[in-house]
Amino acid sequence: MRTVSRRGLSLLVPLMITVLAIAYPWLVPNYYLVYAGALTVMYAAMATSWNLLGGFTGYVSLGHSAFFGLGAYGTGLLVVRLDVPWLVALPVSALLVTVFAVGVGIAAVRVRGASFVIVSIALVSMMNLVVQGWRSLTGGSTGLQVPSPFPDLHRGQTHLVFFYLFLALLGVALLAWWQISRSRFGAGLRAIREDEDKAESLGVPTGAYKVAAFALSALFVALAGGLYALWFGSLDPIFVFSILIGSYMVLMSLLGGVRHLLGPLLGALIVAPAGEYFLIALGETQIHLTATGLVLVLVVLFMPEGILARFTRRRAGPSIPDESADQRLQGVSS
Amino acid sequence: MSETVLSLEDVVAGYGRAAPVLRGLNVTVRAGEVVCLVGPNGAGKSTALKVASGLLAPRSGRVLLAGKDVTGLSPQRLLGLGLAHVLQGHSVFREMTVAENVRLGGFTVRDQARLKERIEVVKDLFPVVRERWGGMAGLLSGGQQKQVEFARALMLEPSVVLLDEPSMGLDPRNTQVVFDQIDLMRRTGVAVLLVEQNARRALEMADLGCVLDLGRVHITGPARDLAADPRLGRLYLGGAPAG
Amino acid sequence: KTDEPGAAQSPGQQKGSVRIGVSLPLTGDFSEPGKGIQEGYQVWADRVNAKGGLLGRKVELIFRDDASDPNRVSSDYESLITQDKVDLVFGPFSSRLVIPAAKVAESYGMLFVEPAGAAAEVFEQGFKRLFYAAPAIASDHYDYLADYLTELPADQRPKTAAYASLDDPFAQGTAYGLRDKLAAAGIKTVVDEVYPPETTDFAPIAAKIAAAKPDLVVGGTQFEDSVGLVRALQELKVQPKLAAFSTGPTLAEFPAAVKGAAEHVISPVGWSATATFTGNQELVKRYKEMFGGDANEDAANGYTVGQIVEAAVNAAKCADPSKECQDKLTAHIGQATFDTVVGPLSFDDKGRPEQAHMIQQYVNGKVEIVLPEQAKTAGIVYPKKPW
Amino acid sequence: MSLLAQGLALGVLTGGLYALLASGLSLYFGVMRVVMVAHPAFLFLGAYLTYTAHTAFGVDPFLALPVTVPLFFALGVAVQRLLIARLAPENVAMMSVLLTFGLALTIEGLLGTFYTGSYKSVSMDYATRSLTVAGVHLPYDKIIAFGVAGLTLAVLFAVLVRSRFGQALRATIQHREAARLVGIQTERVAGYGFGVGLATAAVGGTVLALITPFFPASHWVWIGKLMAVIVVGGLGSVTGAALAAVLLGVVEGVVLVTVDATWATMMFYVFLFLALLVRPQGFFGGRLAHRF
Amino acid sequence: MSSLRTEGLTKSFGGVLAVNGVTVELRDGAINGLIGPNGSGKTTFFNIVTGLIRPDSGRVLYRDREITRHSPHRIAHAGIGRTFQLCRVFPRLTVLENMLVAVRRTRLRELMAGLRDAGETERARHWLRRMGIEHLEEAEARDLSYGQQKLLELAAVLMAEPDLVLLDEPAGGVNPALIDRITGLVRDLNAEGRTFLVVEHNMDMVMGMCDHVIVFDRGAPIAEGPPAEVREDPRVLEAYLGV
Ligand SMILES: Nc1ncnc2c1ncn2[C@@H]1O[C@H](COP(=O)(O)OP(=O)(O)OP(=O)(O)O)[C@@H](O)[C@H]1O
Ligand SMILES: Nc1ncnc2c1ncn2[C@@H]1O[C@H](COP(=O)(O)OP(=O)(O)OP(=O)(O)O)[C@@H](O)[C@H]1O
Ligand SMILES: [Mg+2]
Ligand SMILES: [Mg+2]
Repeated sequence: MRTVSRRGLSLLVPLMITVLAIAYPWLVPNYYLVYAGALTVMYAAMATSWNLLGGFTGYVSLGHSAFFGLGAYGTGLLVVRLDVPWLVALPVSALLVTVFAVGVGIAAVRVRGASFVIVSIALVSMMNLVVQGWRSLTGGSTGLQVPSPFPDLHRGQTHLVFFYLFLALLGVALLAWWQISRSRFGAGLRAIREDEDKAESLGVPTGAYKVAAFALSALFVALAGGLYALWFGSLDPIFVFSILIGSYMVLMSLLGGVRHLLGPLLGALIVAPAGEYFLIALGETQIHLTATGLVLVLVVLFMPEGILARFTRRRAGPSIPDESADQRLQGVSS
Repeated sequence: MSETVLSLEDVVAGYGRAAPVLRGLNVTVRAGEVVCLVGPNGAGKSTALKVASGLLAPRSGRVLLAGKDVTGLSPQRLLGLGLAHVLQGHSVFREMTVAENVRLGGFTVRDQARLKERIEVVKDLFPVVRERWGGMAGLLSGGQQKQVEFARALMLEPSVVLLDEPSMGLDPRNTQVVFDQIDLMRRTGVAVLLVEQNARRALEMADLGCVLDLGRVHITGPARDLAADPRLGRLYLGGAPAG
Repeated sequence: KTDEPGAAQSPGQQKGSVRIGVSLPLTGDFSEPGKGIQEGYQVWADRVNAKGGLLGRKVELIFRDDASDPNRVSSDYESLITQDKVDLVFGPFSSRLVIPAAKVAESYGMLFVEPAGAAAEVFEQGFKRLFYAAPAIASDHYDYLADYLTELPADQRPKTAAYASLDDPFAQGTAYGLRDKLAAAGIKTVVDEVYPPETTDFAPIAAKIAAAKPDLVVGGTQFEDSVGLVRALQELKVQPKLAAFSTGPTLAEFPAAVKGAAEHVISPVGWSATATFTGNQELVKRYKEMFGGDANEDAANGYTVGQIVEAAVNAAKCADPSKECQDKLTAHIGQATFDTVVGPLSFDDKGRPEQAHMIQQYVNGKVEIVLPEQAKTAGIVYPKKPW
Repeated sequence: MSLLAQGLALGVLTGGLYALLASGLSLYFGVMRVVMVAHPAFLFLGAYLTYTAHTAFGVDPFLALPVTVPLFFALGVAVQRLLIARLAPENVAMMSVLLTFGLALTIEGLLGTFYTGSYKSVSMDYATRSLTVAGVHLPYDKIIAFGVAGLTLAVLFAVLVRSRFGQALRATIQHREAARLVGIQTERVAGYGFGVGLATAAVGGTVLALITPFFPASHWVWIGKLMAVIVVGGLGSVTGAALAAVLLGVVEGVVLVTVDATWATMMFYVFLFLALLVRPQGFFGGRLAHRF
Repeated sequence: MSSLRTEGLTKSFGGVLAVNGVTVELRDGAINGLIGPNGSGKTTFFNIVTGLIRPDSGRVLYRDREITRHSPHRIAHAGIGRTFQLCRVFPRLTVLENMLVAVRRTRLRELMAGLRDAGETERARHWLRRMGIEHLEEAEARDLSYGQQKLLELAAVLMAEPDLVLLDEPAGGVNPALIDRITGLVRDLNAEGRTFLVVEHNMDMVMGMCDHVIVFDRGAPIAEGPPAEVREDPRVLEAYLGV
């Protein structure tokens, strides 16, 4: 049955995924599905970006929606208040967020493990308060309305455009993850996940690495936020700075497998439609929250390494070189 | 010959789904006897002790304590039956004081007077326990922690003791204290199953030696004979005998 | 694409039932009012179907839960319009959700009558097909009270007022509408506090108000914070001559939650169970039959949406998603006046209703309409008794 | 001036409440390295049960405690034994966040289904009056909350530091194998530890029910605040958390009366980041605290 | 030029003076030994030199350049590598991945370049072969036995090509046969020009391997010299060897 070699398979699968992804909008019957696709790809891009931090360093941030929100508001404000063209506003805002993330990172990555999670939750709440409270700039709780960058396209076509924009972002994020995973930088980040002091003594500048990963991850999430602002058109602080958005990124990554390039993507492909399904099937009462909660519990309990870990090589366990040992003993037992 | 206190019979054990680490292990310890397990790193020595103390349930085979089948019983139960186990590496309760650590050694002892007595004994044996009595155990040096651990184990007066590399990280003086204690135990009729990498030293004082490799005991014999065997020396005990 | 604009949506497909798509916050922060509106829609549909339907077709409501999330609200309308191809849509709840929802409806050319987007900003987005089916937008809710207070004889007229408002476009809108009118009439603003939705402790805010000893206390509130504020004011022994809160006191749970302190508390209300406007008694009765309890304002607002769209459909003689039909419906609503359970309604060119809210007060433990003159069931009590 | 005094007094009382609400969190964390995001959800579960007891049987909220406290204790034991205990030890801290996040959603969904999304509240006559000392009003409900908090914390402290159980619990967390080898029944002890934490949620929930209306999603508001309290206090230190709670309560109260509510809430996070920059182990945390 | 020199290093923890005015100088190109009773400050000295702990006072100079209070990675970049008393590897990385973490000095471009292409893998395999654990390349480090982890730790440190290697109890818990191997390796590496500082309680190893031995007691050096001399020193005999 093994007609395709491992190497061939490892090239074929990404190729097929890419082709399928690009063709998707043309295969579905209506624009709603294009819209849903774009949303899913957006989540996939964010989860992959999250994984730049979480997957490598093991720092679980429940607060990445802070960068999503800042990217969105940054882009929106540049477009609305300063009339900056959207193509400029998007990267500028993302860069500003990255600079901000460096600052936050310097404080935040001083604490490890669970404290970091708490800090990340606090970050979202804080940003929500700032944006909501700074009414004169951001519009506060009224929200910010961002004009569409493509006023001439009808709604469906806008979805199409943003589907590809998000897809491109996803591609870049994946590429970044892949490149890092095979680099010295990536090796350092993984070492940080395992034992920070040890890594430091081996010459890994852990502080700088962590902040770099934090900022890079924030950069991509901010880009996603910026695109979201342009696409969606209305921003509301309590919704863009929501812990739920942040935890979706985590859930998707975990479900798919944080140690795998395509893990978060796979997670997003499952979670986004599943969330839709629960809402439609059980949406009449709040029981769908319970369903989501239970799924999360089950994933954590039974698939802590993610789905992909199930399909990839299982940990072999210590290998015992039998022959050499027998030889070794021969001289003794005689 | 005194009666058998602890024996492992055809024990097969391992971790998770991986291949078994112990593959048919047989070891017997008698009262008032020190049995020393030697073998390369990864041979399964610590695993054997874990099976004996109930930390790890064997996949097959039996563990007998004083003739009774205790396979699969919990460590608490075995402790009640007089079996104590000192783990390899560092197992102090890091964020508790030395005092709390030592007292916890007597967690199951209800007799407070007895406990007090033992505390004085271990304080005398290991001065650092007395000096750092109120200090956090996790802040001690490696060797000091090891001493606290040993002191903790001495709080009980068990009839069988499993010692996993008790001298690791100890300076010569403290190593001597540990070996003296083992000797004392033997003389009071305690059965000791000792794992040591300081093999020559251990074999010198042990009654019986077992060479464990790849999850099986390959050679059992009087400890002194094993120590003197040159082929064993090359394989397991290191080059030149201490001179 | 099947939903390409202008594709395959022939105006002639008048078969089967009239399918109306709605997304509502059935869970999450806004789930309580969301539920009320859903019930209002259901009562309306039930009544229409009992009478033989819209243009002879049965009405079928399709609900989606948006979990109080604007992202979802868009998804919902997107899918209702393009995938389910509903004939009409009704609006969701909350100003925060109305804008994103209206954007979707607008871009597909659907009429969008909504029961809950009262904040001024909703009407500043340039929506052409949006109408708010209630008597007045947020900043006009207190109009009658403002008139009453400013017309009081000089010696009775309050001198100072304290405002505390939740950071929310609707709640703030109501309080600030009153504030601006009273300030213009010379009533001094002594406290003007905005608190974020996270606020759980109202005692310090009450302490601030206590220190200013105002004649009026006005809360731009929803339920939780109205109760919190009333309790805190009570504990800190603040005794204003008049206390008004936006949404809280209109809910049935309010008197029990504040334990007797409800007496003489005032709030604006768009609907009254005792009013005799067109269909109102039928709504009250049918609601009781269907859901067992008493209808509330949210249900009435939902019902009102139904009434307006129903009238428009009957006038335009069509109920389908085609551009012609939706245009006709929109045009009709833009110029007509509708008899509804909240009274006659008409709209300006931005979709704003042009009437006013009534003012209710707890008098002897009962909710009474005290303003305006023509609708009142009891006289306004001013100054209020201490709590 | 009197306004400031009022703010200060209210801050102290509220701080006491925060201390009670955060104590459970601190316990799970300090002794078990579990970040219990679902703690606030359990608080409101407690509040709802109090509400049921009050409306169905007309009992004083505090009289429900003899039922809810043991119930929550049992629930805690179950959660630990059935869920937390199954997590791989090397990443308990992180996986527990997600696990308990799922629990929080589950609880919220169930509350919404059984109690609907509408606001509930428990009001007692004594909860609307206040004691006036030198022109400063001290609301009775807050005084009661403060008292209950103090009492609960004292009991908790005694249990953890003085009792045999407390010792066993800490030993279990620090080295499970070694704890088993000194004769501690580690599974049972860890379960009881969690139970105690959750029992504080029953008490906290009752107090919360008394002073604020609630609905199923109310717990979200509390997560950030309570987490900030335990970080500032030094993760895992129950005493630290109590001190930090009072500190933050006072800061909040004073900022509220002098500036505004947004800034007051913001102070929690400002202090959190300050704590990180100045003392990552928290203002009151032990020397080893930063190691987790 | 001296390799490593310290001047008046002092560090106290609370009331405990762990390192007390240590002024020592290592022999460049030699195998230096550091011995002393448990708790005499050896590990703390290591921690200060490698930047994990900041001294209260005193200076650390490496090749006559001050490195006091430099961050650990800078010190690693300067060419000082170390192992830990309780062996530390990255448990869930494979053996090969463990090897690729260590870095000496890097430019941004090298940071992002693919590791497997850069000949790094070959270098890693080379070191693993020298340690005799090349067959474990794909295993996760946590599955290795203690001794194998010790070898891996040493190999990983050597990947950064340090000029000065600090070993904290390399023989602790290691099978005697393996100790011989480690001793041989250290000698070979030393012959290639690396300087060593070895903390060890195994006197056979220290005396057999070291060119120069420093003895600590209570945080300060009490004797120094060739092994033969040191072991006869009465102060050493009293403080350490316990005879
Ligand atoms: N918790 C564990 N999970 C998985 N594998 C393990 C575990 N503990 C030990 N092993 C494996 O079991 C084998 C035997 O380990 P064990 O600790 O019994 O060896 P040992 O003889 O005590 O060695 P050492 O002298 O190095 O302590 C080793 O290959 C080790 O990798
Ligand atoms: N972080 C700390 N806090 C408090 N005391 C400490 C700390 N680290 C070390 N000490 C103390 O400093 C002294 C020196 O410890 P160190 O670990 O350097 O000893 P060592 O020579 O390595 O001993 P060993 O041979 O046992 O490993 C000991 O008394 C120890 O308890
Ligand atoms: Mg072992
Ligand atoms: Mg040491």
